[in-house]
Amino acid sequence: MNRLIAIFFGMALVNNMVLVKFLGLCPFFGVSKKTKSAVSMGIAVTLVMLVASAVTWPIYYYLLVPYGVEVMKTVIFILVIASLVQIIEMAIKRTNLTLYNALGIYLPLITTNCAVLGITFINVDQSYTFWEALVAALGAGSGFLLVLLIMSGIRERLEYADTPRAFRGSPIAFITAMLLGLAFLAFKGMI
Amino acid sequence: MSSFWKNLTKGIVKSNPTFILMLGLCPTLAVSTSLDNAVGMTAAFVVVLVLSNIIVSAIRNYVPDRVRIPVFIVIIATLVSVVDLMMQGFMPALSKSLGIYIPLIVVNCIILGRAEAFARRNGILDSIADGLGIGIGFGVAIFLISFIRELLGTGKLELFGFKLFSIPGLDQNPAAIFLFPMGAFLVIGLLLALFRQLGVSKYE
Amino acid sequence: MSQAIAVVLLTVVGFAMGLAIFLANRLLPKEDKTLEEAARIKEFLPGADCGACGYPGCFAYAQAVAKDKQVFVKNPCPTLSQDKEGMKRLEEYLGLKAETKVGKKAVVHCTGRSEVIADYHGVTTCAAAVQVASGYKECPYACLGFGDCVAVCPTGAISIDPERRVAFVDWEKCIGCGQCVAACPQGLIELVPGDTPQYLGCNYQSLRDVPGRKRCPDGCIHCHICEKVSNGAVGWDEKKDLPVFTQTPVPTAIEKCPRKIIKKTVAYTEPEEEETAAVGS
Amino acid sequence: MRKSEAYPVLFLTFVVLVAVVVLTLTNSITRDKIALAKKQAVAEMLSALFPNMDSFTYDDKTGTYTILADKTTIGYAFTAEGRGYGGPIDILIGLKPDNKTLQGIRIISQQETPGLGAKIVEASFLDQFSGISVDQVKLARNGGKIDAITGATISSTAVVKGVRNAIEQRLGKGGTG
Repeated sequence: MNRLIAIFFGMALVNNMVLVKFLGLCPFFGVSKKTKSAVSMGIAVTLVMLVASAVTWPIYYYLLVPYGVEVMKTVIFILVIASLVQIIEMAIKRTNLTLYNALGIYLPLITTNCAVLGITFINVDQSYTFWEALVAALGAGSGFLLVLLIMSGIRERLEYADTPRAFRGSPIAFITAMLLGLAFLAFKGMI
Repeated sequence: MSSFWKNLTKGIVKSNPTFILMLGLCPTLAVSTSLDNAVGMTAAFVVVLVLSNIIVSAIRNYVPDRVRIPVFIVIIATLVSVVDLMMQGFMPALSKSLGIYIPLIVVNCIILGRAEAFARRNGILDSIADGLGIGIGFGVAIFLISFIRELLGTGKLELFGFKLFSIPGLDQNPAAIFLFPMGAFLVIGLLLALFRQLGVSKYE
Repeated sequence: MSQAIAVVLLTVVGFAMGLAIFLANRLLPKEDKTLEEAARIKEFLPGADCGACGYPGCFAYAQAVAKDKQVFVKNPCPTLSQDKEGMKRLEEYLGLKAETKVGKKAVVHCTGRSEVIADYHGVTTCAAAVQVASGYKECPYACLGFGDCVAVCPTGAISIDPERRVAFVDWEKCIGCGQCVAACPQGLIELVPGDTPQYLGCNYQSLRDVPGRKRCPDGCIHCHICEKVSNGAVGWDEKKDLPVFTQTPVPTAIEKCPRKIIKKTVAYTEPEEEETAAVGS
Repeated sequence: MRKSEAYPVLFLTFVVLVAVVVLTLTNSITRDKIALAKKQAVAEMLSALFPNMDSFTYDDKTGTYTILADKTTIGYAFTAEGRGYGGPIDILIGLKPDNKTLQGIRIISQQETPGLGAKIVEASFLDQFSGISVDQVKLARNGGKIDAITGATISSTAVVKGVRNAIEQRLGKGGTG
């Protein structure tokens, strides 16, 4: 049981997808302007990670490995993720259009979100069991959500700080991300 | 022909993928630690992006809107895997240096971004132009970032093995932070601010 | 041979994914038709998302109108009613006429001449400045002039008088959306009907300690003269201890006010003769 | 045909089919070429480790290369894996015939931070492993012969641990193999 907890916090904090492994940066910068869209993106990504891990794990161990076609890993995994994203995009579009407009281009881009594909690869590289893979996905997703929340909180305050004109908007966001990255280094030895 | 040229130049500065569109940051950060990496990544990236734009734009009228994302991304992933295998098989030397970048291309948001935003709405010729433009834009951006990061991070600059120049004091104990992705954030942030100051990109 | 089986199985996975999307499309609630209609209506709207119509943003208003056209008739978009021909185009599209309604206007209850007593260096927003001993001016109710209201005003109707550091509203541009009322941390801005002739240029609520005179040359001193002279046309807000003006112009009160703090609006019209006859002592 | 509900599903399946077929073809074309390339890479590394090697045999039961110089065995080699900072590190270990002293090691693949962890591929670090005995394969600070690369302790320890565990595991399995 504590191995699961170790994996969860390992993925959420120690090897945080965004600030340690530096994956999933496109939506991280794109959506973190407003906390509301940041939270919904975080939840959508966690959902996709969970379901993607649940689907890709069996495909890998019961289909790719027995037939020795691991080479197809990339194509098949990304197909699964893309289909999930397509379903979620339809669901969000039909239920909550304002949220759909808030996420904009970044919703389809979850498909190429390095973090989502990253977690499916990690599940396989670390040869996690099925439940470990799900916990890892949950950890990675909550880590992504946590960092997105922190970033959007900071960026909303930055609107009011009198940053020099050239730095307003994305430049100051990058520098904030650097500082966050340094802070997350502190988790290095935790697990 | 002029639209070809317009699309090409647009991608380099006006909608530069890394600095303006801010896409494809994951590989850019991971790879931009040396000039060789930058050149290698750009070469592999341009090939895949142009091919992807061609195929996507060729089948754009047949792709039903509901499954457009899975279809595009399967095409991109297959392209990348084919290029990777071909390279490992027929050009092992090149693959040894470029090897690790090719899988990174699959998760590069720019390619699907361009397929989604451009290729599925325009003709093949324009898509090629857009692919080349964005590819070169990406190359320029990643070369610039790698230049700064390698110079500060290791104190010396090398391109394909022969030394360009090195800063005497710095190459003994360089600022290693620049080799970490955090350094990349700093460099990109400062460059963005610099472009704003020089009027290249608009203020926010 | 095993390659062939792999190919077949992987294609089955592809098929399964396609099927999942197909089922999702079938099971999820159909894209409701009003959404397209709402999108079309939104094209006509100014898109300021100001909330003057009472809906959270233009798209929500468009959705409401798409569902029931009467919403547009009874509660036309105030911002759009400013631009006559834009309004006409929407009316033609919807095929019905909107009732004309007198829009609301914003007023700032402060002339800003309260003396500056501190040199404030901090986050340049009223919301932040007010937390530091309620502002850097002598009067705790004074306008701080950092423009929180200017920032939220969709039509740029509010501007700041630089040396007095106070906000004032241009009624031409004001659409009465009320965003500024919420934005002002001092609660100085109030929405009044478009035809209100006058308003009080001060929001100094008597603290029963130091009279308004010392805090600001324009400060109201709660002498009730405006109430007495206009025999009922001016009420009194006991809680705030300030006069409450109505639609009827009160020239005597304006002239009699010892602090000359009752300000006329652009909608002010001189009343007929007999009104001024009833002069109280 | 295009309007029917089923068209998207069939289209996606068709695309996946084409993708999978194309991939399988390229895979089969390049499979043996890649194997060949890998073999050459290993051969190069082995000859770097054992300069006077002229041939080697591979016994895949124990995963050991036996290095021969005109018929006499001049050493053994096998691969090991260390858990580095950026991910797994594949190491090629060369042992002298006595199975006690190391001929040397080479890094087959690694994803350590360039400029820091990646320095484990440099000769200055690798040569420390040549000619030392198995139990000396420890970091200098805990009594061994290997000084870690400054600023890359995680990568250095990963290599040392990887080498040590692999050798101990192999010796445990009745050494000569």
